[in-house]
Amino acid sequence: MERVGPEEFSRRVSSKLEDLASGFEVQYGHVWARVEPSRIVDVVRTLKTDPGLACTYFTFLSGVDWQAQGFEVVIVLYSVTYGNTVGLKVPVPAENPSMPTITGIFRSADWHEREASEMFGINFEGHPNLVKLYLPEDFIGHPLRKDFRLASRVFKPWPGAKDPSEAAGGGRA
Amino acid sequence: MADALGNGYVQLGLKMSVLLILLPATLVLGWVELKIGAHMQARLGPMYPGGFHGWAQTLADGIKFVLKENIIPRNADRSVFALVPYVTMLGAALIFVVIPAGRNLVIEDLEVGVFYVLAASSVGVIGILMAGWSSANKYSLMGALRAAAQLIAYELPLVLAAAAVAMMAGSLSLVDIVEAQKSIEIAGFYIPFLPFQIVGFIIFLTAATAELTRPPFDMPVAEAELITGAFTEYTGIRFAFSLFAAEYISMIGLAAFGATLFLGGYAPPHSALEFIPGIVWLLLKTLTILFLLIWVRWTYPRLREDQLQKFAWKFLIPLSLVNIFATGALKLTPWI
Amino acid sequence: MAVSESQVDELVPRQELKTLSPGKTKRTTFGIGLIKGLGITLRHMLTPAVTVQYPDESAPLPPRSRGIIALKEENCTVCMLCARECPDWCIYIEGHKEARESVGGKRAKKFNVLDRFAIDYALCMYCGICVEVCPYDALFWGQLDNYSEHDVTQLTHEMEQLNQWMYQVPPPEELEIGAMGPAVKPAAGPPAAGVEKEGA
Amino acid sequence: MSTLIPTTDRWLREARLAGDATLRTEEMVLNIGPQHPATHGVLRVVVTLDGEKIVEGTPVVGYMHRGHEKLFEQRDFRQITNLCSRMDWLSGLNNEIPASIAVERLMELEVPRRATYLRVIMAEINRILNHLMFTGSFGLELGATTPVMYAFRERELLQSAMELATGGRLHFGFIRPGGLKEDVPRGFVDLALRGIRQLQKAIPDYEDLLMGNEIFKARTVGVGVLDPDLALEYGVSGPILRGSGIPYDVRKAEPYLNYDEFDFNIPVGTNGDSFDRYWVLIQEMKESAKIVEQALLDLPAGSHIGQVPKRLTIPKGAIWAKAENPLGELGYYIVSDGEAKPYRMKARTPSFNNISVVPHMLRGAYVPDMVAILGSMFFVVGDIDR
Repeated sequence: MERVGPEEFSRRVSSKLEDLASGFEVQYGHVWARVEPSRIVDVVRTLKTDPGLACTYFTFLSGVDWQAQGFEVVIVLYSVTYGNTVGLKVPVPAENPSMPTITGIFRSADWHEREASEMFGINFEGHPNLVKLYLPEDFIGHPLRKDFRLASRVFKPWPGAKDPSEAAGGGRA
Repeated sequence: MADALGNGYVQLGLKMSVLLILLPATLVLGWVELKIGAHMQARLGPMYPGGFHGWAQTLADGIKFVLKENIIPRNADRSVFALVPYVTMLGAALIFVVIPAGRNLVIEDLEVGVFYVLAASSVGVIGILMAGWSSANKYSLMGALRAAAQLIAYELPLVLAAAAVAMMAGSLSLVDIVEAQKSIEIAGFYIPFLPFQIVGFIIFLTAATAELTRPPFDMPVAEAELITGAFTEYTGIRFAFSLFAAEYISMIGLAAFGATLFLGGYAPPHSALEFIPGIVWLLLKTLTILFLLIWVRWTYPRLREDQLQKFAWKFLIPLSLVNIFATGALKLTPWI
Repeated sequence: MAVSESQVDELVPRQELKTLSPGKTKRTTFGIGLIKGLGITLRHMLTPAVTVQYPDESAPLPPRSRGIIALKEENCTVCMLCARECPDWCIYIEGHKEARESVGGKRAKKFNVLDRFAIDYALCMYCGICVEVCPYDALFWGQLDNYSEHDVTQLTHEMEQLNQWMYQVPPPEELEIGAMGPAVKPAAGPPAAGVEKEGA
Repeated sequence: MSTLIPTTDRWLREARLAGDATLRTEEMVLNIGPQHPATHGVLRVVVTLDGEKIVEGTPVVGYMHRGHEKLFEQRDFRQITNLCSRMDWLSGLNNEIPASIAVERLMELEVPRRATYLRVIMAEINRILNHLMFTGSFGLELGATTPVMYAFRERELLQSAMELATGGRLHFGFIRPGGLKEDVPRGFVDLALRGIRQLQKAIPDYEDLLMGNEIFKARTVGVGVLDPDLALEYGVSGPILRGSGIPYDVRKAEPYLNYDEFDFNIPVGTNGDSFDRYWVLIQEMKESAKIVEQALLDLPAGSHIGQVPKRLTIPKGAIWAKAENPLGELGYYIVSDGEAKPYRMKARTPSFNNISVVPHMLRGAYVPDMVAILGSMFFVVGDIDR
């Protein structure tokens, strides 16, 4: 198998996923694409099974909280055969965030989806065991959401909040 | 000298003293093991307690164990749980009854001495089994079952290795066995059974290590798997007695037994060295075997229980049967 | 399941790839390994130990070792940079303003006087950012590896203690051959701590 | 109160009540961890046992979750490099590198050649330190207490070289976007070289003491076989993936720093058992030692940090940057909204994926095998939980 540069690989990905995904681009040597939640299972399956792509290596799945614009689930796969990375960005609505699970294709996504689910409150439809991974069962809230304030930064006043002049008695230097 | 030893009161005193030195001996052996292990690992081991190279380390440990709280788990079978240290200690200490430290320096020269030692040494395993069962702890239970399985697998090669020696000597009495080794004499040198029984000696060492549940056969107490197995729930002085004291006492006992069987026991290496008391020779030979046991412990990883069983049944027992056969052949050859 | 040597080259095409594989190491020759192992432990038993007897002697600490943060009170200008850059918010600074007497007809100047400088070592993660950012050489790493307190609250050390720790600060060390400092000194950026100390 | 194990009386009573005195067997659920010597750290494994055979084993994580990803969002990149090293505490420097690389790519910063060399040197020394730790602890888990002591002896010189340069022994905090915090002090090159030479002399001992040992082979060969396809599906990386026969190493596959300038091999196992993983670990130490040697002898003069603005504000955008951590592929997915602090920083840690495959390996193994498997999965709990 010949070695494949990211541009060439990007062309391959976009031709294979033409009607499933959009916004193909190459960033820092990695191929990125936007995928609608309803298409994600097909996209991931194509990426994994297509011999010309062979993204069999599951890197990670996580989320980004874009507040009012909803969430973005990021899935990164890697092709050991061609040495290329494919990243998928899946926009998920802010209200009742939900997308289908990809555990059917990558069993490894199990833990990643559980983590994303507890951290962002995203529901992965069809996940076999969507319980909390890290957090205690009775934990309330989704820590990685932007509206979840870091407690240690709330309860304690910032020691550096004072102006040097304030700290030195309020007058102007 | 021999007359004085024959005196009943002196005998009784000596017999008592054997038991009295056992506990201090475990402390010393514990310290020796710590030091040898440490030096094998490129470190120094205990250096502070007592001044000289931390000689009082095990004593300090003992005091610490005494001072610690004695906890019996709520779900434990209390009476069995509390009985364990006595059983393990008793089994270990009983071995010394028949180990001869001199021609007459033996608590009881039983006719079936070899037999007796093997029986007594397996009492300790019953203690482990009791501990594992009564603790109401899953780890302990697994440890106990492993110990039981191990006992069955290793008692046999141990018996067969000792049987070969008994065949050589033509007696089951340990004194007779030593005397038999003294009778093989070349230019004043007493030749022990070791050169004739080298295979038996290796089998004996392997089986004894397994019997003592020491590495590489320490699966019943494997701390990385079962967290000291049967003794997980034991604390304080019970822990010290049922694990450490019992282990070291039976270690000394089996090592002395091995020294008697294979290395000529109290017999000096040369007839010119008869003036040195037999107990010194016995001690030296015992220490040699103890060093081997310690050396192996600090070098090898641990086997798996099923591998050990396989090793015992498929390799060690056939080997010891072959050894017995070879010993029989040796006995029949005219030049011995 | 196993990957052959020829397949290996196909799998990672980006670069020339040389691989090793266990091969013969797995084969067992009964007994040899056991004896070799005994030999190694015996050899070590007969060679001297490599350990250091800690409470009596301790291994020397390198000059950069991060033991405690010492404060040179005279140099502090209450600029608050360290307190702001601290990721753990564990530096507490208080100060007030004083006016210097006018000397020789010059205008009287106001300057900051440090009242309190405390570091909560219970929170400190020993990252050294405060030492790194201090523009006036008021904070230093001192060498101390065994300080402790009986209570967490006592780990907040005040100015007096921090001042005292200045005696633990080692002299600055030379840099390795070939070191040339930062590429181009950023206009307003704090220089790296090592270079700074060397110049001091 | 229901008992964990019926005591003698209770069992007999129950058996009598049930009307038969025949013994019955049932599967036993055993909690291994969070405090257990084999899980070095606070990993918990719930296993269902049939005798000594594991029917089902599930790792339970989260006992050391410190919320790194949330903390990243509150810190600028100088502070983040110091936080990164706390994820996998055995390879602090390797954790800091991809974070800096990500920032350098986003800001288009140039890293001086000397800084790159020093990064490679220290990353590889850190890799050796990490591998030494695991070669030692693997022996410990199998009951051999000695290798770990030798490993620590070899660690000491390299560790003090790192301490000489960075002032820290575990948390180095030495990498800064654009280069290094400061240049290394005089004597670093000598000390590091001495450490490497000592290691190269000691490695045959490790090979003889454990790898050549028949008991060790009995315990590891064929135990915990990880199928390469399964490993890929689970995103397993590092020595574990290579032990399964897949030569995927970020240093070769997607060279960062200047790894493409050094001569080193990728050790690859053949059938993915515990022995292969351990073998890979030992070989990787040799290869890392080779890299460090080359880099030390070739260390160019120059600056330790490039032209970096005083306040790092990261341009808007997102980047995925990865590097070869000693335990596998470590990457950060950083989303920036143009501030000094990242908007979102996801840490993709190797141990997380590596441990998630463990249930497949535990099925059908014996309890002692579990120890061998967990020991050869080379994980740091802080790296799983973050």
